[in-house]
Amino acid sequence: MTSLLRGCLRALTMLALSLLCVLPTAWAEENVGVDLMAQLQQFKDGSFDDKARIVAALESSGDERAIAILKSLLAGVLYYRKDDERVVIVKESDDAYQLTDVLNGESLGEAERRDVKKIPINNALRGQLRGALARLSLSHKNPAVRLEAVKEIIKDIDADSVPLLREALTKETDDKVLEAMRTGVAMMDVGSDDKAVRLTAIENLGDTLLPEARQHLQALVEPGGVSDADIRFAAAQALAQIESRRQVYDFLETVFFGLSLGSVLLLAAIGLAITFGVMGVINMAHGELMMLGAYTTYVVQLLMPNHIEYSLLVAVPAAFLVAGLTGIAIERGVIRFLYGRPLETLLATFGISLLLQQAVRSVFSPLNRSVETPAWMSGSLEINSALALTYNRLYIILFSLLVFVALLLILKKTSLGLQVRAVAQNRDMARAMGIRTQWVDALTFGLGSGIAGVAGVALSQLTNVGPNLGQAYIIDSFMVVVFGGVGNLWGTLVGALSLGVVNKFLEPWSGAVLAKILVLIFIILFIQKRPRGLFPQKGRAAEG
Amino acid sequence: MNSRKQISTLRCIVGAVALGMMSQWVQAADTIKVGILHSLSGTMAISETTLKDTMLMLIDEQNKKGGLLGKKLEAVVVDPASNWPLFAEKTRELISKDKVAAIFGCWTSVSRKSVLPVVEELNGLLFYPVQYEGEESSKNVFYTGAAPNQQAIPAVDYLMKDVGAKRWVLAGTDYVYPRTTNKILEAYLKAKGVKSEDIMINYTPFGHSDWQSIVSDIKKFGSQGKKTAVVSTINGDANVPFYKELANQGISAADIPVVAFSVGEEELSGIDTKPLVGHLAAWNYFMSVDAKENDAFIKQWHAFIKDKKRVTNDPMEAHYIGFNMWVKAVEKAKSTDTNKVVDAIVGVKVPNLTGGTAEMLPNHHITKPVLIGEIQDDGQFEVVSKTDKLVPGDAWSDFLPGSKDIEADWVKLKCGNYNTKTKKCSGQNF
Amino acid sequence: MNPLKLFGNGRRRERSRDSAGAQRHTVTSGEVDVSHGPILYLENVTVSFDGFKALNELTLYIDDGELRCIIGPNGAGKTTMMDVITGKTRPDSGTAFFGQTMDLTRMSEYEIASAGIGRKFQKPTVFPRHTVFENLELAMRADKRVWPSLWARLDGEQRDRIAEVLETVMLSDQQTLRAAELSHGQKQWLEIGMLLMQDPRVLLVDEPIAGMTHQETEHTAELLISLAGSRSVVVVEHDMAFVRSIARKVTVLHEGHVLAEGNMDEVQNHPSVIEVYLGS
Amino acid sequence: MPNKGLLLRILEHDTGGKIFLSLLAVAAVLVSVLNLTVPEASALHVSTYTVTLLGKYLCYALLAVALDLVWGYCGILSLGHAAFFALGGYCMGMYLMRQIGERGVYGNPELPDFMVFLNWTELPWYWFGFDQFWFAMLMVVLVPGVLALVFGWFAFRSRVTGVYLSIITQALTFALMLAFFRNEMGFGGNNGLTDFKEILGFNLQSDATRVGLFLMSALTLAVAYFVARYVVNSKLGRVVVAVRDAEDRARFIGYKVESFKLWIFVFSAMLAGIAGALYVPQVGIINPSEFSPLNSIELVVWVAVGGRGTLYGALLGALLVNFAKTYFTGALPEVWLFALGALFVVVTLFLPHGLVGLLKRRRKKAALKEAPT
Repeated sequence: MTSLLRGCLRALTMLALSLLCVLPTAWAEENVGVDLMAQLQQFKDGSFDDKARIVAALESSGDERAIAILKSLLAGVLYYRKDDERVVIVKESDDAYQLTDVLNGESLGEAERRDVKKIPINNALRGQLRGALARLSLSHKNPAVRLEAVKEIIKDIDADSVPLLREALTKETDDKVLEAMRTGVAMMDVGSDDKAVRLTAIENLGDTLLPEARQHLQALVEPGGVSDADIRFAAAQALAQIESRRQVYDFLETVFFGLSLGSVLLLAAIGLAITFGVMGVINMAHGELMMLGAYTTYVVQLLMPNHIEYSLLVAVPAAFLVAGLTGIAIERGVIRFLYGRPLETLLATFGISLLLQQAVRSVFSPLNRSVETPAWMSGSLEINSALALTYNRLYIILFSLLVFVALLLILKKTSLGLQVRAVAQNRDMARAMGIRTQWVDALTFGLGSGIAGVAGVALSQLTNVGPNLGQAYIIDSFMVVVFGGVGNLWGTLVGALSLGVVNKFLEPWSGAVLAKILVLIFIILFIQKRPRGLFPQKGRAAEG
Repeated sequence: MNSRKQISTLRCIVGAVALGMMSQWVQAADTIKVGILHSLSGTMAISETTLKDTMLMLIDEQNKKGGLLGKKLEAVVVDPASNWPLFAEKTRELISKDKVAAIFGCWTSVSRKSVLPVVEELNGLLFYPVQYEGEESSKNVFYTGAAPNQQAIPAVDYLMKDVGAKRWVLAGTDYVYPRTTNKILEAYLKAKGVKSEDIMINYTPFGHSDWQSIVSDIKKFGSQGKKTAVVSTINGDANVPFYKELANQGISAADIPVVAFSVGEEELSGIDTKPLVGHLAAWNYFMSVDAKENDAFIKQWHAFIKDKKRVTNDPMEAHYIGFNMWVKAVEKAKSTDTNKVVDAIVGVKVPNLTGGTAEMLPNHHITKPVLIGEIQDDGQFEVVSKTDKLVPGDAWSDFLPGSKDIEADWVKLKCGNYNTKTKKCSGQNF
Repeated sequence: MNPLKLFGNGRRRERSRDSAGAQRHTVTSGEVDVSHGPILYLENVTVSFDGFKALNELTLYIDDGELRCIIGPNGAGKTTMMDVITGKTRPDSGTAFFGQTMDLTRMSEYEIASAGIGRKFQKPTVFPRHTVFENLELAMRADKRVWPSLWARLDGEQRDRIAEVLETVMLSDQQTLRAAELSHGQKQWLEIGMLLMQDPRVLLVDEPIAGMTHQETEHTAELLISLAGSRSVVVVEHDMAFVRSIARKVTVLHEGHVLAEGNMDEVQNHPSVIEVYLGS
Repeated sequence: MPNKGLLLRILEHDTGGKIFLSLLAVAAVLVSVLNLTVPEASALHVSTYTVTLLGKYLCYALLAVALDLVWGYCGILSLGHAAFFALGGYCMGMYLMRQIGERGVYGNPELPDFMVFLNWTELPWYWFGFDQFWFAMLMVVLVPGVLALVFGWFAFRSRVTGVYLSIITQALTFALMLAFFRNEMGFGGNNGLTDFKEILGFNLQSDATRVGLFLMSALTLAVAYFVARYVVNSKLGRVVVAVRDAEDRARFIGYKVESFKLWIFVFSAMLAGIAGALYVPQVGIINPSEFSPLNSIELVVWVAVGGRGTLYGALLGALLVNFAKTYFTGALPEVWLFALGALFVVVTLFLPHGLVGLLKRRRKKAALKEAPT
């Protein structure tokens, strides 16, 4: 649920950011309107350089509408009508376009896609626009926005934006923003003539991890940098300091990557740990159940296009149901006739996986489906400018652990769990004790499948939602379960996470492909040595 | 199509030996058969099904115009099921059994490589619509997609001049097209004075989905002060997670622009494009191009596929060009005989969809404009640069040691890989 | 149903430990040294499945050629004892010797078998899809390595031997039937027949008469008695009447160790035995 | 070469086998005659396309027989048999590559084209010798054989059985696939090996050669069938079945189960390798997707459909399923995966003994009257 909170928080900042454009920053003058009109007309057919000029002009014009225009230009909703060449803001409604005049905001009704022409911008222009908007938002009341602004400015800092920073520094209260601003100023100061200023600047830069800071220091020590020995020395030290700290964070980063890869494996495998580990059913259609989960997410998003933020929260239970029910259907329809014949089960379920794939192809077309990422899941949590944890990975790690714990509780605490374990250990005895084993089988399989579906929701945030989604994971997840030890959830947890981390530490020197191969070979050999995995089931029952 | 079904059913009953008779019966029908060899199932179905529909549409149109040489065109659709040996098998079937006049098909290089010997052996015609690595020119194959010099090099030029990129990441899926393209680019960049420590090359397996480490490496590589750009030859499925990771790790197009050679409108239709805005792609056609041929083509496509949301993309244009060239050549030669068509088609000019004309060159590649587009949030591309004149496709790259001495010319040399040094023509299957 | 049953991968912990040892140990049959009398030595054998001691310091000697009955309540460790002797289970501690020389704890099942210890399971296990004849043929003492069995052909002598055993186990008329089609009793017989084909020095017979008619039971009794002398026979049985009918010496197992030993009467009057069997 | 009497003795009690082999012989002769002698115009002409197609089927049939040996008779469900097939194929492919010589597009006498444009300067060591036919053929059986030996030795020794084994065999072929996709491996990466010119000096594009290859496949299949039949009829075969049905019992009557499993596994792997070697020159390409786990599982279904544990059932299954595949992918592409998927389910649920299962039951009854071997 932390996810929801953070989600709202981020949503807020978004909102704040968008409020920005309506804040009046200067007084309009009579002639500006005319002036603007003139410039806007040049927008449509001017070269990118012309546009750059116009943007600059608009920024300095101080007209409050200017900001709105810049924003819409950046957002790429600024068009002009082909017939009367009038510059308009376009709002896309499913088929047609809604036009509003850019200056006086009056509605101009609808238009066909090909009646209007977008005013193209390129990356250079985007950069400039961001910079402009940033400079205009240094004094914004939300520190997050200010931080973004400062960072934007620092990216390509120049003499004339430094005064802005200095001025802002005096009023700044938030530490993070302060650090950023100081860094920005320092970047300029390392170039100053006053040696003392330079040294302090270098010191400041040494304390931050901003890559830009490092570059400025690099520039100093590089041959043909500065002649002054002390400054060189100071810079070199500062650099060393930065490097050593960076290495630590790089290590942490790799661990995080490993864990997140592991968490994906865990999600993929944990459902299997139930069907395969507890029931002994080889479900080759497991991957396709995940695929169903992913498609459920897609459908949910289709149904609630205006609440993407919450779509995942809806999708999780939905996917659980869809996949779970499918699973129960499979169990009742096929698997129950094959208990005690694992190899046959394997074949039958493989057939089912083909059927499911082709069914999805026929229903949703073979093309991948685009599943949107809610705002609160995109972007990353900046620990500092050297280490940033991407939110989607972060949430998926948390989520996978959540699922794991939930499953554990179900199996250990609920009566269903009790019955499941009873059936797993001695089906006849269980039946004798009045447990409806058939019912338990169905539910257990449903549970495992449902979890697969939930995993699918997570995957939809990481990779393609397409008919082949399942195949990519099935082998890995079997590997994890077998490696961890069949019938042992903890084994699955440890197995998944460790495999993930190992993989990530191998990757740098072996490359992605070789890493995967090595891990596979390792598992194959491992199973030879310990055929029952990391945490084998003990006890006479297991002696079979 | 229909008669083909009957054939197959019959074949199923009568069995292999009777097949001979079938083919006789087929020849009796007075149509010109056109083979369509695109995977309709398996992993490649994602991209290839669209091309099948495109061909059906084009053939449909041609028939409305009264067919060809007074005969109706008949499409013969087969499904090689993304299985490379099956491509060769189906080609053999199309040419020797169904006696098709020409085949339009293939997407991946390997499928083309698998088909090539068969087409040459049976002297058929193949029109190959996808951008590829070059290093090939066959008498029987016409390459209507881009050669590396019609996509990669102009894109790099753009990044150098207009974006001012100084450091380069060449990221690709580990197969022939990226490998070759990156080799060419590496050579080209070095020729332009880029130091090798400013070039980072990275290969990943097909459908690679965990991009965390690689993207963070790119990020580090890009934070060394010099403007950095990524040239992506990453294949199909791997792109979505790649771009998602880029966005999540906060790499915007403004910081490190990515120019892709395998990401078109169709691929984008499967991605949430908001985070991608500003990243680039280099193609010879974009759906967003303003040209009356294009508008007409799109209208036609939407009418045919009965879905206003469906996009058009570069390989579709390639088929459009290829098909029209073939039609023209057949009319010119007044026959569908392979050799006549091969002779007739070189020099044929047809309009492309971007308001220009495409010409078939003696090396069996065509002339194309090169467009650089920026991804917009509506999944379309905004053209930001266009080569002022048409670029002729170059079969053998001048930047590869192996092939810089090799030439392809089917008019004068009558050879697809003529070594100007040894004055020898090698590797011909006839 | 227990997944691990399905995977048939039980008991592998023991395997991985011993297999190395098994490699080092080559044994050709018929060299059993019984100079000191006993042919089987079990000394202080302990086997425990996490905590539960199936065998507890069990010490037991079987003399060459004797017929020994072993009785005891369920869980007394009878079957586990056989597992130890046949190498199916490795003891946690203690020693098991076949004659003076062969350390059973370091030999693998097939080595023990070819060394001359035959075993009949509690639940009759034969090769269901083979004919009765083939079952016996497979069991027959012969070179059982891979390549030889690829070229192996039956000679007349061997055929006679099989025919002979078929007679003994009264299955001559069923020899072309698949074992799966036999009755429970007949399966018991077939398995005994397979034991005979191996012609081992020691026969371990686990509940031979389960599911047998009265006549069959008597026949079994005769057979076992006739076998004794030339071979050592160890019979585990619940049916007291049967035990009484064949027993020379009886050993009572309880909670994994020997509770009492002696002839039937001695054992039955043994106080602790009475205590254990009280009511049963 | 076994003499005629022996052949007949081997096929004793194997009606299915007799039928199949006679059909095979007839088809082989008929097809090649109709292809070579009858003019193309004639209605009776069998096109080279058909010949090659049938040739391919025969290779698959051989592969199916190989799998049936381990699965049907020994109960080892290998989901990695396509790997052995592909390895055999690669060995043959490497030979064919070397035969191209300087007729490659770059005209390099030593290096295959893909090495040239990856700027490789010399042939990697593991390519040496493959210009010799005999060496290549040796490798065709050795490479898969050795892999099977090493893998099996580990697996059977530590008593990995049942589903575990299936899963790690699948992992094995998956790992191999990833490995062969890598261009650094020097096997042409995703494009694999293709554009072959000639085999033993015969032009691969001439009809005669294709017919020759077809006949070769037929012959190999026949011989392999005889050998396989001999093996399963031998005492070794009976032991293997015994291991499948009651592994412990087999141990306790003195058989070293591991060795028997290993033997049959390696033997089967070699057969698969040979099948692959015959397959490659006929389809004209070998690439890593041959390793894909899907192929192995499809192979399993051929055997399942035909009926495992009978050898000729495997043949039947391989031919039928592939014929159906050719038909469907031509006629109604969308349906193929549905059909295949349904096939899996139906067969496992309702035909545990495959198509010949019904037949087989009758045969069992007959077997009762026959005298034991």
